[in-house]
Amino acid sequence: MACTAEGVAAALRAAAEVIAEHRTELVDLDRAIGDADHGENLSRGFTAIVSALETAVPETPAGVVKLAATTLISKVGGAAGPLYGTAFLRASAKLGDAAEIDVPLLLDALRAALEGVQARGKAVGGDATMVDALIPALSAAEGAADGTIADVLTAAADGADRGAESTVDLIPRKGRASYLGERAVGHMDPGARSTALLLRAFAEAAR
Amino acid sequence: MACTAEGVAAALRAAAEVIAEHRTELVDLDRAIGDADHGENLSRGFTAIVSALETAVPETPAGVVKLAATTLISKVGGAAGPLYGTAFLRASAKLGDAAEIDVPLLLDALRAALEGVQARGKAVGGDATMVDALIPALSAAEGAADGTIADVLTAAADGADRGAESTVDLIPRKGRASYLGERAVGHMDPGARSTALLLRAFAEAAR
Amino acid sequence: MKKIINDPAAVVAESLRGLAVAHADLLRVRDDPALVVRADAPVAGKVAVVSGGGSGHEPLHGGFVGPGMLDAAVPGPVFTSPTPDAVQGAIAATTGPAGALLIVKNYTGDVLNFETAAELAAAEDLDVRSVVIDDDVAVKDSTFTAGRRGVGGTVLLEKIAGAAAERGDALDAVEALARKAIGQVRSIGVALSAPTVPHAGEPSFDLGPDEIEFGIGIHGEPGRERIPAEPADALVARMVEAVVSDLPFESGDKVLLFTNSMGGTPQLELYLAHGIAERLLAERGILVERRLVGPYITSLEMQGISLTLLKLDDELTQLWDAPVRTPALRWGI
Amino acid sequence: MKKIINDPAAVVAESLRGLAVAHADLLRVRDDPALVVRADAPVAGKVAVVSGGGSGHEPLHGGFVGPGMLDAAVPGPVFTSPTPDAVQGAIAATTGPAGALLIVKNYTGDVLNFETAAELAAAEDLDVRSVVIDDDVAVKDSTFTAGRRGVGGTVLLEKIAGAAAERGDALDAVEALARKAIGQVRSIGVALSAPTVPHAGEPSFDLGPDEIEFGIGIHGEPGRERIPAEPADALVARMVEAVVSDLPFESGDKVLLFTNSMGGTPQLELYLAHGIAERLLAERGILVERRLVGPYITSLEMQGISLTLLKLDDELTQLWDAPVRTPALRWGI
Ligand SMILES: Nc1ncnc2c1ncn2[C@@H]1O[C@H](COP(=O)(O)OP(=O)(O)O)[C@@H](O)[C@H]1O
Ligand SMILES: Nc1ncnc2c1ncn2[C@@H]1O[C@H](COP(=O)(O)OP(=O)(O)O)[C@@H](O)[C@H]1O
Ligand SMILES: [Mg+2]
Ligand SMILES: [Mg+2]
Ligand SMILES: [Mg+2]
Ligand SMILES: [Mg+2]
Repeated sequence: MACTAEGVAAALRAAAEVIAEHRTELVDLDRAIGDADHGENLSRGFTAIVSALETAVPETPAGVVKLAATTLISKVGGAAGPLYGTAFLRASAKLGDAAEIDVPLLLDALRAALEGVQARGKAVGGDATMVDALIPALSAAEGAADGTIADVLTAAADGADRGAESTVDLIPRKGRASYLGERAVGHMDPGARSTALLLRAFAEAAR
Repeated sequence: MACTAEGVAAALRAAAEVIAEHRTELVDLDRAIGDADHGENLSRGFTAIVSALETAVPETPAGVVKLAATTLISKVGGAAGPLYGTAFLRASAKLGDAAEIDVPLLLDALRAALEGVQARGKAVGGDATMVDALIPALSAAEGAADGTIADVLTAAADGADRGAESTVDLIPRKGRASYLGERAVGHMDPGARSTALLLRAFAEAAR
Repeated sequence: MKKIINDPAAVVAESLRGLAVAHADLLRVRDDPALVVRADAPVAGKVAVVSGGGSGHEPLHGGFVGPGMLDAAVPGPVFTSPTPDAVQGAIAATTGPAGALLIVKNYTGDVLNFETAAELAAAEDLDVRSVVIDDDVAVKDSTFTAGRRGVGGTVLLEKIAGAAAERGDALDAVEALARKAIGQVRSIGVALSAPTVPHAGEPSFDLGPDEIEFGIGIHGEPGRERIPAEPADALVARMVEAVVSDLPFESGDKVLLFTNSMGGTPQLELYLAHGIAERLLAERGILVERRLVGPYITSLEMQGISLTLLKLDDELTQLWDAPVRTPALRWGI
Repeated sequence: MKKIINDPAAVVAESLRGLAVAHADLLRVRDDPALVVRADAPVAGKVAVVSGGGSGHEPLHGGFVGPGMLDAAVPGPVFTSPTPDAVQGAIAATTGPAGALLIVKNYTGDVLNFETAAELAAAEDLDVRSVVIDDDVAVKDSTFTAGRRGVGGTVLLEKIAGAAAERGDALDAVEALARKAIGQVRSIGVALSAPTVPHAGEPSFDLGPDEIEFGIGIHGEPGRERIPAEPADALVARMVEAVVSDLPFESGDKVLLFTNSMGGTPQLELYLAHGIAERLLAERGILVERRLVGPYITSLEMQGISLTLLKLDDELTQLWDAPVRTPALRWGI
């Protein structure tokens, strides 16, 4: 699928389906070390994105990503809402008025997304947050820069999976799980898991 | 044991022990069809009787029974407090200034006790209350009027046991269990059970 | 059983100590027998309004002691009616020539113990009257039961009788108003879980994960029937129907709607239920003119709610609105 | 899960409908985004005091909207911080030239969403300040955590800031007073059972039959440690020690003691705990001059309590005593 506005919209719709399927899993991960709402929050947000796209699909990829950003910011709440919202917002800023996303643009957008999350949430790698999925996702994506958009996103998703897995052994230092300290060890961070799920959905959609 | 003031006091002490031993059983019976306090209420009352008797044992059987009555009235509360209190109060009135209780006096006292409970609580036989233990207790006692005090009390206890057993199949019409209607069928009335326990304790003490 | 207590036998006394120190401006607590008495009792020339019953229903009754409501509350052990001498103590601490009104919930134990106390007070030439409240529509009122139980309506009755006494009504008038209120109030309760009495140590009844006890009493005594769990809309409709059809309340009636938590219900759910009840009453043309929402007559940690409807007239409305200052209800002062 | 709800996704909206109809004299509820706004907002010339956060902690925050306390509350979904546009809506509905103070509990989500809203308001030339309350001593305040959580102190802060705004203080003064209160308030919570979030359908954590979570947060997030159940005397002593030693509170200090139910605790136990806390503070020479006892910041049906101590001075005492009229706190009017 080409990475046009319509292609990005399709990827977001696919992501919404994946989030809905994994809603309970994300709630349960958050129940273990947080407050049991991450799956509910994201599924509320992505359902709203799908509705928004039904009304009208913006003309550029940047427009679609920005619509996703503002919808997430106004519908998700909690920590994940502003963080994912900022990620999408910063990514959309990078996309400019391009009619189609190519690999360099995609990498720029991913970089901007990670920077945005870190600027807002002040988490670094190893704090057991979504940042631990985004960092390896980005470097894997950069390593696959020679491939297609689908290749890049697949590499990113693989990296995010590894990153999410790595949070199991970490002591959380940001967000609600940080209150648990060592008692959180053994649990995967829900935000890292949702990042991996989203990137996988985008990769599948790009095939 | 002779049925002097001291003998009656000893019987009450024995009753207090039996109630303490069966506290949980009575709570559980009451939990099933009432509010889970009958054993607690009676054990509070009989503990207080034992303490009162430690201070001074009144001179006549009537005095001892009256002390038990006023203690039950002022310590038990709930339905059982006024009902047992009235039973003991009416019995003590019958005992007059006798130095020792003989069989005719005992039967008079038992009759007065039953009448007192019925006057206060307005329950008749078949309502699934302590009255259903007291009625067969009294008639069995009257049937054993030729025997000793111990024989009469043993007959009364046997009658009360049968009476308590009979409440299992009854639909309660008085007290808290009446709210349950048919759903109370299959459960023994806690007050009938405690009546049987008390009479058995008195009978054993009279041996 | 996990509870924030020391000794099950001392729960009531220790809790009253906390009440006393938290509300020293309003009330005094006396020990053995336990009493909660208005700080300024006896109030000269005023009819005393006294209530009481087993503990475990807080704030009922001790939380309603203060100007505009109760002169004294008599807390028995958990779920056990207090004894006559405790009631007598409350009468003695509050009652002068103007006399006293005893508010008694219709349970065998309460009725018997308060009756005895009233007899004893009469013997001392005090003018003491009793009213028995029996507002629970869950129980059939027939010769085959101990009669209807006193539940949520008790809170409203204590406020109304207390306001009448506070404004200086004579005992006849306070009693007549109380009887009027009793005639016009009806309640129904439901339980989603059982309370655990400290000395019993186990839940008072077993309820399946998908069962609701419809018509629960405030001691966890079962009521009409056990029903499968259902959405709030259906459950509240069932409750409204039970209450409205009993008096009955009719289109055009002005009412006070009291949505009560049994103790363990999240406030989120309580207001949700209240909103449904208001909507259903509006659909029937019944005019909700006053409302009370909160945990006011509870059954320890039991999850569940009750709905109480009181038919209002101008006088009852005025008495409801009158100033009150107690630990649990306060307005106007 | 057994709850008095219809659809888990509609719980907050339906509950707010009940709040609106029960307290139409005090507040209005707006939908999408959900807001609870003082009935007479915007109050001309007055600093607006706005708070909010995830729902499930009722009466916090919507139950504190009214004269003398909050101008608006922003209820998010259950346990989920509201979004910036909801906060923005509350600011827009209440804030004039005098500006607004946002009271934010220190949770990542709340801080991020309120921060964004404040930025958006600044862009519209409104003078909007935020204070972040982080009174929970259970959490180590270090770079290794998200910092201390905002818990029981929030209720006291909203009362104090609300009273300052109501008496006409300018934004600088209201903000300064709020910061002073934040500096002088400390809390600790314990849980005996877990809450069940409607959309999750299962208890938020598993606690053994003899375990207590010491240092619980108000979303059922665990705290310091899991301890074996112990008598109330020992448990409350542990809580008092945690709070007192943190500020520290010292002999001669005048304090407000707030004994809070987490939602499902019987009032009998709550007052029992309060009495113990008062005794322990007296033993330390700490002078309890004001108190608040009840379920004011809850975690759905969670059983447990929290203790909050606020160090008082004359000004804070005066602001605490000032009239307030909200669904959950009312005195003096
Ligand atoms: N400071 C932060 N930086 C980056 N990610 C964070 C931060 N705080 C929380 N998160 C992410 O947010 C996720 C939790 O999101 P969610 O449950 O929706 O919000 P909340 O914690 O407010 O309930 C965590 O699993 C973590 O990945
Ligand atoms: N009206 C009555 N007449 C006779 N006995 C009664 C009556 N009401 C209740 N009882 C007896 O009292 C017992 C319950 O006593 P208890 O549990 O101590 O009081 P409560 O019902 O107030 O909790 C019942 O099991 C029954 O035997
Ligand atoms: Mg969460
Ligand atoms: Mg009982
Ligand atoms: Mg009882
Ligand atoms: Mg959350």
